Amino acid sequence: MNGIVDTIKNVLKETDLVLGWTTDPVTGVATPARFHDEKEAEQAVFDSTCAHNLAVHLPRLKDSRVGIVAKGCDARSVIELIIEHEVQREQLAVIGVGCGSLLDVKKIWRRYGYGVAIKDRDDSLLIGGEQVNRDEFIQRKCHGCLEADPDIYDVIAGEVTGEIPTDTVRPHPLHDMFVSLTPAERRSFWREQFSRCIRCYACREVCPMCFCRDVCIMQTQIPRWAGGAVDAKQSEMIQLIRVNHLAGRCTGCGECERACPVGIPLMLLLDEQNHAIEEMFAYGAGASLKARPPLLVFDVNKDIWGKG
Amino acid sequence: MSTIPRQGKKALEPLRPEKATVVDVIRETHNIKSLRVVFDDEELMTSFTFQPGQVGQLGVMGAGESTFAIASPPSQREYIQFSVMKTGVVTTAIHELAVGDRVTVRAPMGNHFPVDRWQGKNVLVIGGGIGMAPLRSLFLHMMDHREEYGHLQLIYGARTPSDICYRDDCRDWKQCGDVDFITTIDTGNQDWEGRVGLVPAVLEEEEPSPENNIAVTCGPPVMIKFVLESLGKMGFRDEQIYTTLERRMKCGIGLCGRCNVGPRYVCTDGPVFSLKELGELPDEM
Amino acid sequence: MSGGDIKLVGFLCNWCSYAGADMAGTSRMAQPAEMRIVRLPCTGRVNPLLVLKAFQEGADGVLVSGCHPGDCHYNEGNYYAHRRLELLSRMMAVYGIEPERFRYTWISASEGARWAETVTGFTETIRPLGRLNLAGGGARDDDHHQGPAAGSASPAEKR
Amino acid sequence: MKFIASDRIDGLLERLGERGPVWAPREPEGAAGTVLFAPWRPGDAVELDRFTTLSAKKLVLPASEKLLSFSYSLTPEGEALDITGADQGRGDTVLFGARVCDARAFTVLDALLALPPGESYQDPGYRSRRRNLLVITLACTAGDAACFCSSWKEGTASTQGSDLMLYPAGEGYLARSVSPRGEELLALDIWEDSDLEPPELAVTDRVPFEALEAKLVGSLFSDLDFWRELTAKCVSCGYCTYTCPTCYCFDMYDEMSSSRDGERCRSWDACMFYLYTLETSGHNPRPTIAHRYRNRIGHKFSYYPANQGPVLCTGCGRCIRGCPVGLDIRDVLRAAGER
Repeated sequence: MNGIVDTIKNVLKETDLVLGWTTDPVTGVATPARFHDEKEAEQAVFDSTCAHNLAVHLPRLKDSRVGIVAKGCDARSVIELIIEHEVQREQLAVIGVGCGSLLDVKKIWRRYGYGVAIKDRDDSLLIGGEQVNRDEFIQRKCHGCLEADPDIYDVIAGEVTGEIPTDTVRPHPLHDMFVSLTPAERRSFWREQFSRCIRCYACREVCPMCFCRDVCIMQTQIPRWAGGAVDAKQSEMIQLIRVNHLAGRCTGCGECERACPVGIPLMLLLDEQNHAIEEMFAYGAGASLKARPPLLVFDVNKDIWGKG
Repeated sequence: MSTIPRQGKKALEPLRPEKATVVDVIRETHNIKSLRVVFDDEELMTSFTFQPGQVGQLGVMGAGESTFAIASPPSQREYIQFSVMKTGVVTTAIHELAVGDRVTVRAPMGNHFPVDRWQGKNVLVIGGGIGMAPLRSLFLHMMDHREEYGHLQLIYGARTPSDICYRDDCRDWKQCGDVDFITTIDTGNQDWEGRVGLVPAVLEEEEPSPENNIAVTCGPPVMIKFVLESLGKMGFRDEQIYTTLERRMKCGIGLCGRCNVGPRYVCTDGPVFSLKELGELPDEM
Repeated sequence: MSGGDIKLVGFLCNWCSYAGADMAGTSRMAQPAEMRIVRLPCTGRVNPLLVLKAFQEGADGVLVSGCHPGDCHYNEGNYYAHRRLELLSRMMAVYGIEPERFRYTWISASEGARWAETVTGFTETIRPLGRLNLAGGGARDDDHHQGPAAGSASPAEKR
Repeated sequence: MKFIASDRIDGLLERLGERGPVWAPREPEGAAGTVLFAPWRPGDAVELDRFTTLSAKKLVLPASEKLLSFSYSLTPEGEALDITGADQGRGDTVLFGARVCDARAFTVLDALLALPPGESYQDPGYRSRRRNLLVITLACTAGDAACFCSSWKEGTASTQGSDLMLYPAGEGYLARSVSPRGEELLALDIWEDSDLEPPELAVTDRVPFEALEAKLVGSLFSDLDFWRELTAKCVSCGYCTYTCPTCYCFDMYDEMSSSRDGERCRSWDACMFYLYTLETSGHNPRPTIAHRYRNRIGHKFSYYPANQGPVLCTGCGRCIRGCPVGLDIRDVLRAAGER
């Protein structure tokens, strides 16, 4: 994309490093990279395989002036991290990029094999030389994308699109099936899903809002919320911990589900919670720098849900 | 120095501990207790042998087990003593134990001080805080075989007088006249009769000769660091200096993976290393 | 208790509902015996995970009860709790727990009768739902408890 | 050679099922296309074309395992403690559709975990499961961009760790036994004779690592900046260790099932976690991701080969395929080689 290299070079004049992407020579898709000088910045790219939410690295870079390339969805995480005082606005240079829509590279790899040639040009997507229906391989979050262009930025690389790129919000692929289940069936559903969990914590580690990091209570001895076993029960506890701690924080970036090696539909849980929070508090995480997280405040007059 | 595998009928079930019973609990300081335990299996207790510096896994079923130096000397056949500082889940459970309570032990494990190679030499023992535990075993062992060693000197430091462990032993060592025993504390009070000052400073005041001497040190990392510096200044060579390493351990048999320093496992290749051996390992302390 | 009996957990604020429950007891009001009560300093202390952990460990229903809005001993604890508990109750069905199994109420120290009514009503709601048996089997003493290792085994490992 | 047509694989699996549980690569429902080794039952579809996300190591090293059970009781003499070891007796388990890298991983682990009794390292659980595991391996005629098993001399032609080899040919698979137990399997009446030629096997990426054993404890170890740079994008999850067929480290812990009874268990643990080496004092010898990744690579390519012989890696590429941040171990090995 035009401008990304030059923009990063410019931003590097005022920052210690810039978080962006470069192309992995083996697979031809984007991989996260850090640029410290102009020479490194030559390698920067932005394309439809730049799925990673780079905001996850910000809390570990508290002592640096950091430039970060952010899509609209990533910018929401940046905003939420600022609200949570995990990073200071002043230490950041946000390089906004207008995003068309992202490919679900993992889905492509799982179907066609790791490293298969992907050519994404305009409206045509070639996988291994074969023309496929691009719509089928777009990340779900890009359907009905909330912010094609970032809400928070210091500079813009390339052009912002100014429009939402694709049609309407699509529910999780398992959503329709899930909502048709009775509570007891849902219990079996989750038991089955969580039985695949290997407790690698990739869901947590790629989540920009899981900033407790090394001291997360999923693993601590004191307190000991989850037992040591790798089984459905403990994995359920782990996800209950995540979901509850992300209430009002989750921006719906979908990184947890993207990272999950065994394909557990984590966003089914988070989508529902985000939806409930929006309904109850008219709040969407990462929408505004001025917002207060809804579970850290209350409103005596409005908080009447009629129970009790 | 290679590890001495656990002997006996449980040798093929290395993660299965022996049952043991607490026979004595000694409150050493506000956060350190010594526990004396006896294997329930009498035959095992009779045949149990180890060398000073070896460790054992003392555990409370339900809380877990942790690695501790054996603080009693090999000549003590009545019980095995561990000294435990209260810091985490397991040590808290251990601190709650009373005489008659049931514990588990996997011992002995790891290597040991090469005491047979030290025969005829002077030995300088420098300990700090809970680091005295393996050194107590060593020192009592050398006292048991007093004629095999030359001059024995022990410098033992603690933060305050009330942080001194092994008071009975200290009194014995002071009175026996056969060894040079110095206690020192960081900050003294009116009743304190020993020295005042940090261990490395006291060591430098004493200025022991490196001639035919072996130095053994164990204690808090910062103390060890400066003691090693001081020993170096006084002319001790790396192969004359021994210390013991501490790492987080789980299995104690070189399998679970966490206690390695480069290719060496502290649980099986250690915990005792000469400074020369440490120098050959990658620096990951 | 027969095998089909249910277990309920109540997280009660020390300053109001706990005293209310106490009053119901000392006044010898009839109330069901399935509820185990955990006394907390305030409903603001009720981490939603406490509720979910209770369900995981074998509770079939959880009731949280605190001070009426405006009456919090710490002025605002129950307002924060209100938001969390309401969100939690909306999420119950997503976790696969019948929403009826979780309830939060406001009961003061003087409302012993109201407590008795509430706990009776709650118990009667849960009884027909029966045991919950959340993921992993909801360990209980009277279960054929699968230990942690057994629970972790995949079906073939168990065979 | 013996031959079996693709459409008779189900029949073969059924016959194998007579010996014990059969594990085969399958795509679970609702798992977003993940392929895993899972228990096979008649009627289940087997996925032999795509690689599995997770290795087959849980068949010899379960993700969690009971080691002991214990129970306290009160007796007239005081408190009594009962400890019972886990039952190590078990029958055969059949692993069907492993790849060469999966099968070879078992022999790599054997070098540490299946030493003969009397040696200092012992893992009875592993040994008994390993002894009872039948491995039927599918040779690869194609790798993907993550495979690098050709870094080892035999590459895709290795038969180490397998009992029976299957080679894609025609509309099915040629079979060759590589162990006495494999020979037993070939005696089943389900095979046909065939004069098809075995296929040409894949050649995958080659990564030189022989020189690393010394460097990783020497110059590279002290070069923490090197590790910082290479792991800058790592987020310290356990994906690579848990999908690795040769990572074996574990955690031990006690679980109480009542106030008096409980179990001592072990579960997989990962050296990439901060808590893995955190000491109670608060000291952590591997405090940053760079320290931990250095240990991971050091263990695989230096410490393990120095102590046990084989390199603790088989080039299966799993840690590369699904890494959430696209960290490629080959880049690290190559950079280390050039440093």
